[in-house]
Amino acid sequence: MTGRKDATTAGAALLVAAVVGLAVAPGLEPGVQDLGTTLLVYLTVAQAWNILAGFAGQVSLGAAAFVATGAYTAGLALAHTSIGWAAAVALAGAIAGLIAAMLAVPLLRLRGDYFTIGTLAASIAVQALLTNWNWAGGASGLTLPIDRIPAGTTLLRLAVVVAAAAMGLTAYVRYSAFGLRLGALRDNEPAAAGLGVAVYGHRFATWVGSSVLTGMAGAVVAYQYVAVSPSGVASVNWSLDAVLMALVGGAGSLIGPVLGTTIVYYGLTRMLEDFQVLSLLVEGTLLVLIVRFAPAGVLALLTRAARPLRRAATLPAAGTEPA
Amino acid sequence: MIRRIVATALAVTTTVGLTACGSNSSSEGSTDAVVIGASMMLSGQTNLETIRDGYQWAVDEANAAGGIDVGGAKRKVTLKILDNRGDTNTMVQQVRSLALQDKAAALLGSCCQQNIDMSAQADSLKTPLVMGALPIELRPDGKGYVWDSFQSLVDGAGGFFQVAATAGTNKKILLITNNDSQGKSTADLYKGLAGKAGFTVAVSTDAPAGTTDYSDAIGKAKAAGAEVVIASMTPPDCFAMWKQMKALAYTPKLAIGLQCAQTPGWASLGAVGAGTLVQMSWIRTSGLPKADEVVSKYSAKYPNDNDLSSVALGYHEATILLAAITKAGSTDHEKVNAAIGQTDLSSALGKVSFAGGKSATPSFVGQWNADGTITQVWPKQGASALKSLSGLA
Amino acid sequence: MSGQLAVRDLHKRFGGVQALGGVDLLVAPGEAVAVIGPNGAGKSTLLKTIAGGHRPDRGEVWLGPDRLDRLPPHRITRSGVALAHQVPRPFPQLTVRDNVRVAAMARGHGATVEQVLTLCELDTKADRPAASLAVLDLKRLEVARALATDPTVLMLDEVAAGLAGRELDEAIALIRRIHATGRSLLLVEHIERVVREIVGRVLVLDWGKPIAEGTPDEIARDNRVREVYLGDGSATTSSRRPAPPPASEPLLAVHGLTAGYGDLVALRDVSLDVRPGEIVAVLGANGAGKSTLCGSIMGAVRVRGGSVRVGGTEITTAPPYRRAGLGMAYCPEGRRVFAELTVRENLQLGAPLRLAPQQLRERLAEVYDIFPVLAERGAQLAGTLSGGQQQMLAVGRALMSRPRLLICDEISLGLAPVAVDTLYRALTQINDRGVAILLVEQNVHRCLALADRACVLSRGRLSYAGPAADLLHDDRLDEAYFGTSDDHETTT
Amino acid sequence: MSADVLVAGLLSGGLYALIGLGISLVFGVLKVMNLMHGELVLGGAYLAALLVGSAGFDPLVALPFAMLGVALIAYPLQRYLLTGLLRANGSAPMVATFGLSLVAQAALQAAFGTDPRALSAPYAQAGFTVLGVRVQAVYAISFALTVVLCGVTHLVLSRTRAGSAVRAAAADPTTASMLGINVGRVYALTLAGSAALAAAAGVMTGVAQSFTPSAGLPLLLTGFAVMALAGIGSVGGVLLGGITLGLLQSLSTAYFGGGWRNFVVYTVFFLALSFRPTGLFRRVAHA
Repeated sequence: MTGRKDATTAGAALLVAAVVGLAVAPGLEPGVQDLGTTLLVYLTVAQAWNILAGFAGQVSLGAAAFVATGAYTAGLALAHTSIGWAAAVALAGAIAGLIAAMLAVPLLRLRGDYFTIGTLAASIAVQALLTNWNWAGGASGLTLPIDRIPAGTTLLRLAVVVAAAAMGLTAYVRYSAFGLRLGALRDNEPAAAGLGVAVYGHRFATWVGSSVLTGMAGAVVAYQYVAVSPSGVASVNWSLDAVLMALVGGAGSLIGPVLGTTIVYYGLTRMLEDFQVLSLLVEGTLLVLIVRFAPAGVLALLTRAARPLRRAATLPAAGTEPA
Repeated sequence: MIRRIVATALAVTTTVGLTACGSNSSSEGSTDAVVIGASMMLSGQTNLETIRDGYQWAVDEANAAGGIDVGGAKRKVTLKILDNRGDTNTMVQQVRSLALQDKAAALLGSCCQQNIDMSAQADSLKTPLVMGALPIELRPDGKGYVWDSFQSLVDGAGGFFQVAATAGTNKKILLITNNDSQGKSTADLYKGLAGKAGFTVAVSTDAPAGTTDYSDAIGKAKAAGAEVVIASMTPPDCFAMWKQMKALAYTPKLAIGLQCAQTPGWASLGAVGAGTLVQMSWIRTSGLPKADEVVSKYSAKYPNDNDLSSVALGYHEATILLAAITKAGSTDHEKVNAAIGQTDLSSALGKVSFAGGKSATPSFVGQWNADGTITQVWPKQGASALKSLSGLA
Repeated sequence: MSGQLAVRDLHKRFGGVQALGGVDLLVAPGEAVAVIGPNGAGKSTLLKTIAGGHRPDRGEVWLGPDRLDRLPPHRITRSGVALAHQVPRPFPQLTVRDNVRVAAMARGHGATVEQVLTLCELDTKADRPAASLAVLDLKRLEVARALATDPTVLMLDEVAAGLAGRELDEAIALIRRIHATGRSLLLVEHIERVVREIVGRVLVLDWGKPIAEGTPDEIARDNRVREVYLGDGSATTSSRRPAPPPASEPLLAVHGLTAGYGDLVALRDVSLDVRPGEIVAVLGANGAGKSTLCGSIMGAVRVRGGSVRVGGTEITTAPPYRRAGLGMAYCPEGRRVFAELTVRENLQLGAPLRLAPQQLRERLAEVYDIFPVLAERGAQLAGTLSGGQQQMLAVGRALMSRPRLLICDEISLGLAPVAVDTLYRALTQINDRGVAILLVEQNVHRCLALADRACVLSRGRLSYAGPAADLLHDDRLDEAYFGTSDDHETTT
Repeated sequence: MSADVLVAGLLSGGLYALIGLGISLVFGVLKVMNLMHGELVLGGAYLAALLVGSAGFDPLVALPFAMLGVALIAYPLQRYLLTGLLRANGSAPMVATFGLSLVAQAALQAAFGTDPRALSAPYAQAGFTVLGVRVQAVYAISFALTVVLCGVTHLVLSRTRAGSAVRAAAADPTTASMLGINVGRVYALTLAGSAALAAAAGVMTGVAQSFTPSAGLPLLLTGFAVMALAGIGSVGGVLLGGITLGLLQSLSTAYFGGGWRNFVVYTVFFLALSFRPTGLFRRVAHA
């Protein structure tokens, strides 16, 4: 099978899924619509992290900064200008990208764990900034004009579109020459540079692209939450959830974060919402077990379990660690 | 190849499909229990199990009487309470699932900053929310689905200045607040009232939640000779500040700890906390309805008046809501909402009558004793004499 | 595809080591040139510096009209110079095809991915992740990737190392096919057959400087080159006591040892003994398995088959730190002293942690007795010592455990002759105190002058074991180092 | 701004340094960002709270027991779980420590509840005046403790043979193991030592301030900030890094107001991390 064929299949499946999502949205109960919106927002944030960490090998703990940027951009734009909510989503993505480009100057100097901690520090600085930004409501944040933001069906459809964009970008990274170079960078940066991959350009593009997606997800969050505050949209939990969801499902794959989002949010957060202490315990234990026994995530476990059912000629599980 | 299509399709269907199953059965039959939802901090930095007990008390009372009368039929009440660990994201998601999936007839509020984020959700979901634990001035004007019955900052501040006037201090104030909305409005209010009461704010500063070093503010207050401390901050922070004031030998003559001195953890400060004033919406000497019952039912579990006031608050809110559902004769959000607006009753925090979604309940000023109890010092009815601020002397 | 590769007066220094000390080299379009020299001569450094992996301290690199030595690596690759590394560096999570595609993107024209895959006989494995490849295929992939950048000059750094028999034939055939496409080749190679069958011109480096240049035959006859490889026998003539009686129980008994890394089997079925007081030399060319043998004995390399016994204790699977307590001490290749620790601290680390201070002082005194310079430099950071002093420190550190057997891995590597003299004198002294020595060396003459017995490793197998003195006149040594006899052995 | 504020900043910097010391030690030796460091700090505070509450110990008497207790918990985690992950590539050990931090939070919450606690001691609210500067006793004590513990750590690492074994294992684990050093145990002891230092910081934090099971994250970030300001591998640097952080907080509070404190601190932390030489270092191809 060739990459192009795979890419076409994935693209088609994605398109079908998006169209189905848009079509069935109005028929769903409000509760299901809301759950769908939440899942799709998490999927977008997890997938954006996956592009950065799973495909390009840059583990970030800074997603919260861009969720917040997106949410505040959308909120402020609607509160202070007359632009529509759709334009505000685009603006949210653009501003998140701009902030990412500015942060890239110091951040992309960093490698490995330093990069991770750098993104964490940046995201906490953003939260502190928002807490003090009185024009944007300071610590109590701002409430969006309820009449001008989408809800219910429209909101779900927006979430579908944004998540489809995230899936689409991931599919592009998964199947394109660009993504191939990213994989080379992740696996061995000096070797990739030796083979003609422009290291900085690729890291920059990935970082900005991932942040744009996260920013757009932030706008959807703002519409769903109605009120945005630093303790919510800028909470470090966004960053941690993205890591958890992508890793549990399987980072570096297209489908992994979809599985991970479903398992973590639907299977853990919702199911264990009456037992908060237990859910902490389960999430923590799950993470340790995943890195210890299934570093390629649940998707790889499923693939491995399904392998005897298929012909022997197909791929061995991707991403198994060399010793 | 085929595997990939299947996997993609599978993943998409799980997302859509699982959500569909998750919400199968909650269609609303008229004999089903009435669901009331609340998302609150039951773990994490703050623990509101006192308020939860108050909610539960009111609901148990109603269920013990066979349920509440909704349009002529007796229906049991189910109180669904979720713990959000103080995380705003979790709270929003929980409130939405309570309203949309559990079909809660109405919501009960939680506390503090969370109430503000929750108000926006109530308006957005068009689901009535009865809340307290946030001074009524601080609630933003919304779309009419939020009902706040709690003490007013202004009343409390007025009470404080009446007490302060009798304390024999030099009228200079150190005002320190959190930098969130509650802190800022508190600061503005106290600055305004101070002038009228003949006080001057000598030092005014703010600090983010989580601050542990207050030496800058304390140093300025010492330099300015401020003898009155007004501190408004979330709980663990002010413990550090009180210890630091003591250690840095700053000896004000009068101090009030808004928000923070309202938690029972204050008692862990021991002697240092003695004499500090605290603003309350309930105290056992208040003469409020049900006050004796609160004490007799819960003082074994919660010996402290602060905790008991939270129990009373929970009971108060839940009572308002249950009465409104009966009055509406329906669990329809609009009807319940309209009925809350016409509430006319008196419960654990006093008389309720909403105007603009708000109904002020009485305020009290108490004073911490070294043994961890609180004595009412204002208003006069039920009050004891003001003692000195022994903890910081 | 044209352009002459011109290297002018290239210098590169790493810390205190002059890795390249003025190298000039011309590779004409379509020509194949080999660079040879003993370990540490600067061969790999030369290739990496040309490829932009190291920035030269001085000198220039030109390809046709383009100056390359100031460009970043990816620009050099795009200019038409590609390097296949000695140790393959695949992108393990990408498929073989994707590995090659990444490289092919560097320049938008030339050979297609499929052509390269076919040329390198990887077409049937193109969809497997690179991590799953066996060693020969990994080497093919390394070459294929370099080739896919469509280079004018392809540099191959010991791509045939570790290969034998049919694998070697295939590697040579692959290189010839690539050469046939008209590209210039620059090879670093130890396997003489590869050099002889492919290149027309050989450059010999020693100590970072060219010492000879000519056709393979001319080079093979050059006495200076032989000296560089085998060491000069002048310095030490044996004045040693007679060899200990062979009847005693062996200190170290290696039996049927097979070991390797991943798919690579570096050592096959090797057996040898070291008896108390004896000096045993292990000789062999680069890649023959000498360091793998040491690693297996010390527990750093996983043993696949066979056994290792020390003083009668089976230690084949024991963790490394346990082995150190059994009367055996190791002085690793490349010295590996702890640069940020003082000389004294380095020495102390060689002794057991629980040793009483009094005994520790005694042992320090013993080592200082053998290497007085270490006493003078006790408080100095080990990283500031000269290479020879660092090597003495490494030997001294090993002696601190009072071993009955000292294993020295290439202790004369990269050292000036005078430093080697000192070390060998010290080894004699150490042996006189009753310590057996397993001496792994490439400096043949010196080593044989000291040793009682010798073994020769040739591509992972033992090709000679017997008295050291006999070996000097044995063809098997030449064979092991220069591959003069026929190489067509069979492997399974 | 008064001298009191500067001194208070300096002294609270001592406590920050103590939090950063353990994190820096683990990173220096194991090359792992330990995301459960905050919970180790809290573990010390809670263990001390048990002893203070049940046995009526003074917190300073409870301190060595808390250090030992937390070290005993940390040792097997490194020995039997985390060391095995070091050879796996990338962020596996860091993610594992994050998982462990969640588990620790759950355990603390289940065992101790969520109410804020403080360790009471007579010196918690005592103070004294030196040269006209009012000093808070507990911060003076914790500063002295930090200096002592930094000194002990430095001496152990630089003057003892066990210390050189730690440095050797950090520099070249393979060679160290061939010299008879049990590297697995050295790693575990390093985490245990770091945990003990964290626990000491926890006890002092508990006396000076208060703590809850979910307070680990700010403590962790404080530690990282100290490490980023200090640079890695120098005990003296950690002390200076902590003091820098403390002064930075005091100065930003005095000049910009309390609200901007976190912003200033994290921005400086972020920039220090980004423009530090280690961060600038680009690995060049060598293999």
